[in-house]
Amino acid sequence: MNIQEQFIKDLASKGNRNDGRKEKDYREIIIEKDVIPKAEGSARVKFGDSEVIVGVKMGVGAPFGDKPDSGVMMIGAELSPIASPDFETGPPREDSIELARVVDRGIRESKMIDLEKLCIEKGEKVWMVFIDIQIINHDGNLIDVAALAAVTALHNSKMPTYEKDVVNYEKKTKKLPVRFKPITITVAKISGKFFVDTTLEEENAMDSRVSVAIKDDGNICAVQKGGDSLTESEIHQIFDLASEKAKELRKLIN
Amino acid sequence: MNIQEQFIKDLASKGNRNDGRKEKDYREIIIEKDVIPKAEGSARVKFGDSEVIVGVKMGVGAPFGDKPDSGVMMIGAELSPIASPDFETGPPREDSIELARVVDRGIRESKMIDLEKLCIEKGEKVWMVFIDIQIINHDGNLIDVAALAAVTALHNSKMPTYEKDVVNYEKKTKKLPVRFKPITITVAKISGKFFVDTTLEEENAMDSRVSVAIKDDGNICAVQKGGDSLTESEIHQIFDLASEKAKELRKLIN
Amino acid sequence: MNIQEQFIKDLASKGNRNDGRKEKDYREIIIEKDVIPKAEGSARVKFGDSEVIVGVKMGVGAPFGDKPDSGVMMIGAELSPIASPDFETGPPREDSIELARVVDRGIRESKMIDLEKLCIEKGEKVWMVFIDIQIINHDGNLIDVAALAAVTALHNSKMPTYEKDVVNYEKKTKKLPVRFKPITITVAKISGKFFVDTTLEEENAMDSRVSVAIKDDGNICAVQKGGDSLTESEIHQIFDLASEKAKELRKLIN
Amino acid sequence: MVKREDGRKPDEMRPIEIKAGVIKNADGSAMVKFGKTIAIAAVYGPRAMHPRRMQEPDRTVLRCRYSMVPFSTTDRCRPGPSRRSTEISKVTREALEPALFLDEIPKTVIDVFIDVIAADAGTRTTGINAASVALADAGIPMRDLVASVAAGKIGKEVMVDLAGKEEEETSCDVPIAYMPRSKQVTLLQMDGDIPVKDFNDVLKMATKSCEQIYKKQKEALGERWIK
Amino acid sequence: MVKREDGRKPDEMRPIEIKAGVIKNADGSAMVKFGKTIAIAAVYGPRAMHPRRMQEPDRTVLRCRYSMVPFSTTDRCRPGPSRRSTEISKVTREALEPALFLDEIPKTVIDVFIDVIAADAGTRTTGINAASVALADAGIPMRDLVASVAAGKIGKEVMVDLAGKEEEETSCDVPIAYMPRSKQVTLLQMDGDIPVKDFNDVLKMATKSCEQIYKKQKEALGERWIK
Amino acid sequence: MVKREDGRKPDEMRPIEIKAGVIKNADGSAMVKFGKTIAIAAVYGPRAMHPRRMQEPDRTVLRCRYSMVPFSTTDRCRPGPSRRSTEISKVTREALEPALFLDEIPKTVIDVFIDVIAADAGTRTTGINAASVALADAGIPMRDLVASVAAGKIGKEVMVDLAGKEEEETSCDVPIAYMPRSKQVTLLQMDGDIPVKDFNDVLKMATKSCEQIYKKQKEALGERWIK
Repeated sequence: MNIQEQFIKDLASKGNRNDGRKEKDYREIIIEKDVIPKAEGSARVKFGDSEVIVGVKMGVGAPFGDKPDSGVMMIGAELSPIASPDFETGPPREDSIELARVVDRGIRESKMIDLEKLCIEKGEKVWMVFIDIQIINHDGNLIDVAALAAVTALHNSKMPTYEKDVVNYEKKTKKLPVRFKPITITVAKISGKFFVDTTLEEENAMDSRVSVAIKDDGNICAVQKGGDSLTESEIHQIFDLASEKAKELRKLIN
Repeated sequence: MNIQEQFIKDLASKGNRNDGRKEKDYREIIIEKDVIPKAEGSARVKFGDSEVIVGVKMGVGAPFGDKPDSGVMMIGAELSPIASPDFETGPPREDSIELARVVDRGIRESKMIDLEKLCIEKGEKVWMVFIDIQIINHDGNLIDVAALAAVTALHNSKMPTYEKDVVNYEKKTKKLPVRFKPITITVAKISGKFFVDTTLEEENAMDSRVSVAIKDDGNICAVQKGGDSLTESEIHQIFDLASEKAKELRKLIN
Repeated sequence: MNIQEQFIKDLASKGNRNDGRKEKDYREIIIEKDVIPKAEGSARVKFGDSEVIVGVKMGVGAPFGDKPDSGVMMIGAELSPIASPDFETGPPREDSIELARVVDRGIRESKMIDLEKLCIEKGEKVWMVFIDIQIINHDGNLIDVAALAAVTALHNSKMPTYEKDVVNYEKKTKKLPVRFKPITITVAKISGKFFVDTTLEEENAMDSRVSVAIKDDGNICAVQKGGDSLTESEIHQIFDLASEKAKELRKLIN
Repeated sequence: MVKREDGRKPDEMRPIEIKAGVIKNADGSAMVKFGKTIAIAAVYGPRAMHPRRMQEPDRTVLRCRYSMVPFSTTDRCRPGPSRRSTEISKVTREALEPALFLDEIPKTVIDVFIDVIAADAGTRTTGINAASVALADAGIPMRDLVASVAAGKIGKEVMVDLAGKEEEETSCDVPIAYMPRSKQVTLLQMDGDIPVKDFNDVLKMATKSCEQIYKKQKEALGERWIK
Repeated sequence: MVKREDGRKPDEMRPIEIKAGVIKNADGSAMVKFGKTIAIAAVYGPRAMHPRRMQEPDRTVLRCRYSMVPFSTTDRCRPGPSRRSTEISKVTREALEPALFLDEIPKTVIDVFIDVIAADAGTRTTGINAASVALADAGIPMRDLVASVAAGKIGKEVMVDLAGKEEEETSCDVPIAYMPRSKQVTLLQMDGDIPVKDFNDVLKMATKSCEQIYKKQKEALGERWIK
Repeated sequence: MVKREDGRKPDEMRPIEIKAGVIKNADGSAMVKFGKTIAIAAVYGPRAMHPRRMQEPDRTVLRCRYSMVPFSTTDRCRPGPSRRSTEISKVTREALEPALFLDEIPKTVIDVFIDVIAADAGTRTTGINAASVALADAGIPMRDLVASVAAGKIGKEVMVDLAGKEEEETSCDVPIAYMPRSKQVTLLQMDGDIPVKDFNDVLKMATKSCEQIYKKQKEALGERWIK
């Protein structure tokens, strides 16, 4: 273990952090909407120096065989090499795949998008919703930043029209049918204490983390643990903290 | 050359083997059928410590342009990394491609599957038969083990039904239309002598090998040489030995 | 810089070349047509030791959405490992992609192929024209050699017939509808002087190069700079030289 | 108490079969069946890590590769890694790591390969059970065995080891892995829609079931040594 | 003088916005907007080159990777390199190299990553403008900044910085990159159909516009240092 | 004696053309035509093997890559390796290895690249003929040249060097490679359905034809040296 990790751990054991925050403090959160002209919806979200842009694109395609009257939602994430000195070009890595899949589950399981309303012709044609997560700068807590950006972008997406077998992207009249605002909160355990909104430095020193997606009604709709093991009682503590913070963050989406 | 190879070669020059077998002896052969619940047919075959599972899956697809009224058969082989310390993940390697293609030729050229009976709608829809070979443990003679497993699995495959453009995998009434039992026998040349059912150690010491697929009527339907060169007279000896052993192995299939 | 490069540069500064040619001299050019039996058109072109074979194949496919009544043209280039000791197998490299795209632009922008005549059924079926560039030996100036081979092959291509949803490659009655003879001339700058038809040795010593595709009417239809920077006045000199040489090379195509 | 599709009680797992030492070439191996789901795991190592740039100077690296064979599912699945299998490989590695002493032999690697040869729900948990036994079978020093199972809730009933159509009916699917001796949860995932307080019941039933699996894992290792 | 689609004069570029230092983790970075086209560039290096076989014994290697993000275009574009992006990465590298002193630190690499996050014509030139500012922001010694823009000709009028439907109407599209101090052209490409003499006018307007871009690049770097 | 589609006698091969030294950059090369089938082979090496982990400490490694160019066939074939080409590359390597002394220069590699530029049956055998001449042209020490051809049986007649529709009509297709001096078979494959005793006749005709090819190979090498 290097000196920096040890320093973070020592601070954490007393509930302190090297940037002066307390356990439950977030960094400054900045949310910008409609930042990408040609996307159906988009948002740029920053938590301190962590920055993510999410763009929503729509198209028309075939539904899945087992859901002939449902639109299709797909989420991808690219940890662009611009975001971090360690990233390299190549196929999406484990971490970006996990990030996309955790954000996907939070949105999918909460039934945020009303996919039934995206059916054009049963069994033949439905709207496809592509949600692409682009990491611009990586300074920790990427799952929460990406999830917040995705939910914000979806809430501000406008649907193109479909006329005579052609998608008209110039004419956007209706909003994308969305409901709910699932919020994903990742809680990290460092030296036996629990922290939200960890920086990259903190993540290098952390023992484990649990990401929890929480619906407007307080129900949880997705969970993903990473890192080392946890006791049941620790899991409960994490859920309580996540539930508390989700309420705060939900207010930021409009 | 290492000591172990030299030892195998010295034994071989007298027609002996390090596990006590004679040139024409097989290891213990174990054949289990219907080992995979969701496959249309399956078989697990062991020759000593070499173990292969073959699963047959069926689906509906388009026929090839030059055979509009014929079903389609495809064989794949994966030398899973579980099977051998040397295997690595990645695209299928030369050896597994050769294995799949040799097993494919033995089955295809013998016309074992009555592909004409697998046409659903001429030029539009036919049954696809996917035969996947999974190597579980590699201790030599994989081509023969895989070929025997594939032929056994096909002989025990049941066809799903096709109703209203949907494959019903729950309702399997008819058997897959198969005839013949092509048997593939690989004969290895070590120190000028010929051996069947070589172990991995023997294969590391062998000079060359010829795999011969033999039909029920004694005709040969596929041949593949590997390794070093052979004389015409050696090729004849190999064919004779393979023909003799094929008769024995064919009795094991039911 | 190695001795050989320095030698080429020293010669170049006086307008000389190590094979005795002057700045504007081409190596011996050899053009052979119809060298590939099963291609719709083909040409083998040599400039000295640089050798390229281009084959034209046709098929029937769907048009692009934005051009429903237009045939489709695709150009690929493979720097086969047979052509040069440095080439390795693998995905097409930067240089071969650039080569294919520069040749593509010269042909596409000149509107050499009358793509409107390649429509079979609007929005549904059009002829696809595949132009494959195979580098046989690499001794410099590959873009020009490939472009000349591609234009020659297209000028000598015969169309298969399309009857009852099947392409008949045996019956070729009409010529591929082509017009114009765009010529690509690459001019290299070495030690401040301009040279055409550089060898591989010269290319290792050159500062920069500009490839210019020139139509029959003298208009330019594609430009691609490579290597180091140039002044505007140098660009004009290059265009003048390219225009002059294009007239000469155009006479070689029939 | 409601009856389940296949007649099981809510807290009853499917018939379980565990066998250690099933692959001769491997340093350790195991086959685990949960009903119609079958996973085989093989362990190779610790051995020198290649390529060298992936070596860790002070510890052993654990690599996991979870894979479903083409004939394991009703609709044939294509061979090769998918986004799903990449994620499961990652969480499987994290489920096993807490049980191992990885700082013993620097610059080495332990490879864990899991092939799901038959799939009927619970493939990742079955794979973890197999991998855990395979690691022990390889003689790799372990703090504890890792047992794994999923639980959920259908209607008002918490149920363990969902199978068949239960996967579609459950309001949540919670796969966990658990080290019974230290009572540590090493895998925790969840899909669905459930109040926090119900989650606790689901988690409780899953950990309780892991204790039963744990016993069967130890029995299988015992049989292996007796042989 | 004709009016253009968006009311610009023929020699008028779209509104330009340049900001240096937008990515904290990078050694240098910049965001450049030309109307609705937005590119972000990040520079990492000089740093040791891996894999080692790609090292040059006597110089720094410049690597460029141009990429369009999936949501940048009207029709979503697939992530990953294409033939088009591979070619643009190459000409971008050649557009930047003349501005750098690459023989200073052997066996090292400078990586330039360009992400086009919104595309409305001129993505490669916007990317080069961003990369040039990012290199300066990284403190890498440069002979000059590289400015870049495309020009064309619609009807009889030469026009700079084509946007929207102008790209379809122009008889030629000539993207260039230019070092104003030494008056050197470092990128030169062209698609279309145009007499040689007209090409000269197009080139002239493009280089003149580059001089204006150059000023804005220097301003952006100035603002960065003041902060 | 029956007449064949193209008027040949059963034991008559198509017109054969062999030319050595066709690729200037290669250490050795050859072009071989059998009727309308054309293959070009180039040899590079022996040279140092990269990557190093593929080096053999006590011998030269022979690598072969067989490839069909896109325009060689009636239906354009996609560039890049296929399962078929991977298998043919392997058997081609095994067909050539017995002719070489590979234990002379450790840690090196000889690369043999074969491009089939026109295909009308017999592409693998034509490729082996070209590769064998190319290896000799490269001055690589050889025990013998390797000659290669396929034979089959149509109706009751054994026939050599099948072409055009004969490939569909034959009851078996037996490509072989042969070293005439030592009478060793180095390639042996077969597809079809044929009694063992007939196989012997097919093999016999193929080896006899290889002796004729062998003469033409030597002539081509002779012409090369005279030039």
